[in-house]
Amino acid sequence: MNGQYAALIIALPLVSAFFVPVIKAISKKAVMPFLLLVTLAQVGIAGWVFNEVYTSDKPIIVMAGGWRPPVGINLYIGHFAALFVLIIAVISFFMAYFSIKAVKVEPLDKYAMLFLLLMLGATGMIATGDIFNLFVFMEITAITAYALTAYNKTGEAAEASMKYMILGGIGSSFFLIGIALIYGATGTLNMAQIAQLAGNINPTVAQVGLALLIFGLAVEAELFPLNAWAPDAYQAAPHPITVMFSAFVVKAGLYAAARLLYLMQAVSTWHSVLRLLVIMAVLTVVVAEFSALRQRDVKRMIAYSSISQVGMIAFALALGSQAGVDAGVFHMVNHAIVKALLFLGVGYVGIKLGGTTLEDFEGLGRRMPLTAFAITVGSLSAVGIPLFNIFWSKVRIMLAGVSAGYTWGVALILGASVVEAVYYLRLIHRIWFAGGGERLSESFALGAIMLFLVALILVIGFYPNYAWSLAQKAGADIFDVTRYVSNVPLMGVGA
Amino acid sequence: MVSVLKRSLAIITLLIIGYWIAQAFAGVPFGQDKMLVGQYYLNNVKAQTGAVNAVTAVVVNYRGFDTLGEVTVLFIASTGVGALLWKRKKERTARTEGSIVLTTGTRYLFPFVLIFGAYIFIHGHLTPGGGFPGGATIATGFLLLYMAFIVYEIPHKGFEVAEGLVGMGYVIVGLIGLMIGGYFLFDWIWQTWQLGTNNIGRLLSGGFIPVIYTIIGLKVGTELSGIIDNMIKEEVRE
Amino acid sequence: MNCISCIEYIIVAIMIISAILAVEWKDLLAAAVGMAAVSLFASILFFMLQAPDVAMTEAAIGAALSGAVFIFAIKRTRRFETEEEEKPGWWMRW
Amino acid sequence: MIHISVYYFGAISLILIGLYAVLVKKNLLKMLIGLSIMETGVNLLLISVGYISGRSAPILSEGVGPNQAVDPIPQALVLTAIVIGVATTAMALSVAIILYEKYGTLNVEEIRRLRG
Repeated sequence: MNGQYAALIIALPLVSAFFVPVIKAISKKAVMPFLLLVTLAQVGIAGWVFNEVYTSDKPIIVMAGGWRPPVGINLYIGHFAALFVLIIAVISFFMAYFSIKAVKVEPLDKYAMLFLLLMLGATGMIATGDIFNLFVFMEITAITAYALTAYNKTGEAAEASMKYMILGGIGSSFFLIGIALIYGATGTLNMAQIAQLAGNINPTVAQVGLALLIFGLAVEAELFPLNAWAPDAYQAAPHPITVMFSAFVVKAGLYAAARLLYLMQAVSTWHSVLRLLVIMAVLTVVVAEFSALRQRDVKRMIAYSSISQVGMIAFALALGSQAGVDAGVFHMVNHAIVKALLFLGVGYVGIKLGGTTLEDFEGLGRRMPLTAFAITVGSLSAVGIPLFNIFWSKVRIMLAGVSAGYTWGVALILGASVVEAVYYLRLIHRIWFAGGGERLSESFALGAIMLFLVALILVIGFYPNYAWSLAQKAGADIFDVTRYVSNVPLMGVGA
Repeated sequence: MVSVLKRSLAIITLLIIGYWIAQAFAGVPFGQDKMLVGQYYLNNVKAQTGAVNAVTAVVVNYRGFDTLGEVTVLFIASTGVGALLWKRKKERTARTEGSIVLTTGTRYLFPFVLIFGAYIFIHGHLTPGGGFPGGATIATGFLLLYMAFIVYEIPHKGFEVAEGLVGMGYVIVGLIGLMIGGYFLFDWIWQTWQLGTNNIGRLLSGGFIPVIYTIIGLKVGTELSGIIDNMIKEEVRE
Repeated sequence: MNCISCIEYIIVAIMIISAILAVEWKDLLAAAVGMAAVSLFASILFFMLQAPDVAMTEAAIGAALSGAVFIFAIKRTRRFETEEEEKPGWWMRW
Repeated sequence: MIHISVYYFGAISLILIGLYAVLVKKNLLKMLIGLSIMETGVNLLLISVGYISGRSAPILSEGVGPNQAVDPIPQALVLTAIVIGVATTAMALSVAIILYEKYGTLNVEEIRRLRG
């Protein structure tokens, strides 16, 4: 099959989302099974794209409208994008199933549309090769996220969504100002051509433009001054949506920030932006870990933990070295698996027991042993115990941080990790050694999904080499800008 | 007192941000030719897309992918507003009918507003305008109906299905391009079939631009009307 | 200074003034109208910057429709702003 | 001091005024009006970046050659940005309506207090 058919990763969710009103007009019950079917098809397409990219070892360039970049918009599905499109599709498939169990609030047809479009937005953000197209996909992701955050229509959900919107509105305005600056200085919007021309830009313009772009993306990427929405939104959103936020929406923002950062490598004021990002990332980790310690609600606690891990990824990506980027990508993959497992388990407990406060988790080991086991494995992994997957990526981030000369940042992050261990162990203690209760029945399919994720954690924990080699390829895809530029068939307008 | 202090603090912060942005924009001189890709568009727009209006050609053809995303954003907004303001039973609560001028005017103007909107989006490749203002004009027509008559409601079911079908139409036009020309959103009408090549500057030219703009116009019109409908109706307790 | 640039300066000034008024007026309905006025003046500026497409879109969508949506929202909530002395920046706090 | 064109000045002022409303005001609708003004400012900024003095609109009918038109790209971008802006505004307003239905106020401090 022709590589251009990779455009289906965008076209399929879109056409299916537009098809949902028609399905609803025929039969309302068919909407959720349809959602499951579409996400399954998306897994198939994403698997094909992944296979294609990793066997041929060449990125797929989708040229929309048949125009060669920079005249048209292109999608760049390199090693990173292929890997993450697959992760997005698989997690969406699981969550589509979980949604059938978890989401009871009407109107379900609109939920299904928004679900598909959230998946589409994150996929597009990761795949696109054009800076304004990135903005459009960012807005798609953001607006679906606003709507889904408020979907439960409680007061908390509406407030969280409003917070998110105001921060997101400021962020997107800043992002557009950044685009105006970069476009004014280079005359193009194609990322590869911007990378080519980056050396000639007036350094002040480039610095301010890049800083504004990063600030705009920091809302999606949950970096410190702009992430006040995240804990509220994670707590108030429907459970499957929380998983999606943590597993890939934030990753899409991080990836976009890292991509733009490394594209502008040739700019002379580049290192100052890098340092700014490192400071933001370290602050994110420290503030989030200490806030997590105070929480009585487990979903919110894990939300803070997720934010701190995201800060760690941002730290790794902002180090400016190959090792850092590789480690960051590896951590992204591990974090997606672990947080998907944790939020899935916690969400399932929330549905079964009607709440997610710390008290609800007492005696979970007797009441829902399978879920309790899954949460325990996820927690141990999140803390960074050896022989679980996050251990390997955390170690690599620390090593990369030290070798890049940010020892103070590494020290602070290590200190914050101790705090993380405290509250996760408190949770595990509550689950297994306090309280008790009747045994409840657990869903077989959800149990299977959880066991699958647990198996992934353990496999990567015991044999990290294969996953690490994937992450290295994906990291090189972000870091090696010369290869990125040479892979995009620029038609030489003006340059 | 404290509030004055805080306000001045905020204003000072903002002025610093403003200065920071302004000194960057001093490096992007106003009114100078900075075009790179833009010049390519201007040089080739007529031959490659058949449109006279370069902005339309960029929006629909060269950067059609963005526009697909933009249509999606509007679709999300209409879906989201529908999801958030969803109530088991909703009704209009307006109590006063519009004045005689408004009702009579609306009755006679409404068809012309629709025709004008359609004119704007069909001629998008020739004159300023296009699908978005055209669709907004159509929505304004429905807004007039809502304001003039207390009982008026748009046909929801029909509008929802139409929204979905029209959006699918856009993606399907793109997928036909993928099948005929090998690229998603390829302009198969102009580049493969070469319809209207000797017609540049008249209505029947511009490849798939009029088709797409009709789709966009209908979609924007139905979606904005749907948003207005959702905003205007309130819950009725039984 | 020729007359065209006089007009530019005047319109920019009026636009900024209406923006300040839109932000400062306590009556939200008036503020929404002020916002629509900002959009209208911006659309005149777009026209002067040789962007008729954008001017049309801004006038139809930015001024008319978003103004209308604001007015509906005000109708469903409340019209006047209540001001009290508190810390600003609610959306920044954790 | 730096010298910038009056259009840049107007646009940056709009952005700052909007940001001021978001930072300082406590009424949700006021904050959203601020965001909306900010978006208008950004759009004006983008269009000003694409303007070239002495050239006409990029509609290449009689009398306008490829070298006599302004840059079409920023105009296309702003067209997109305006629509995205109104979509965000509509979403935000419907969330504000829900908040008002739940708490009976639009003041964010009161909402925070009522939530506890």
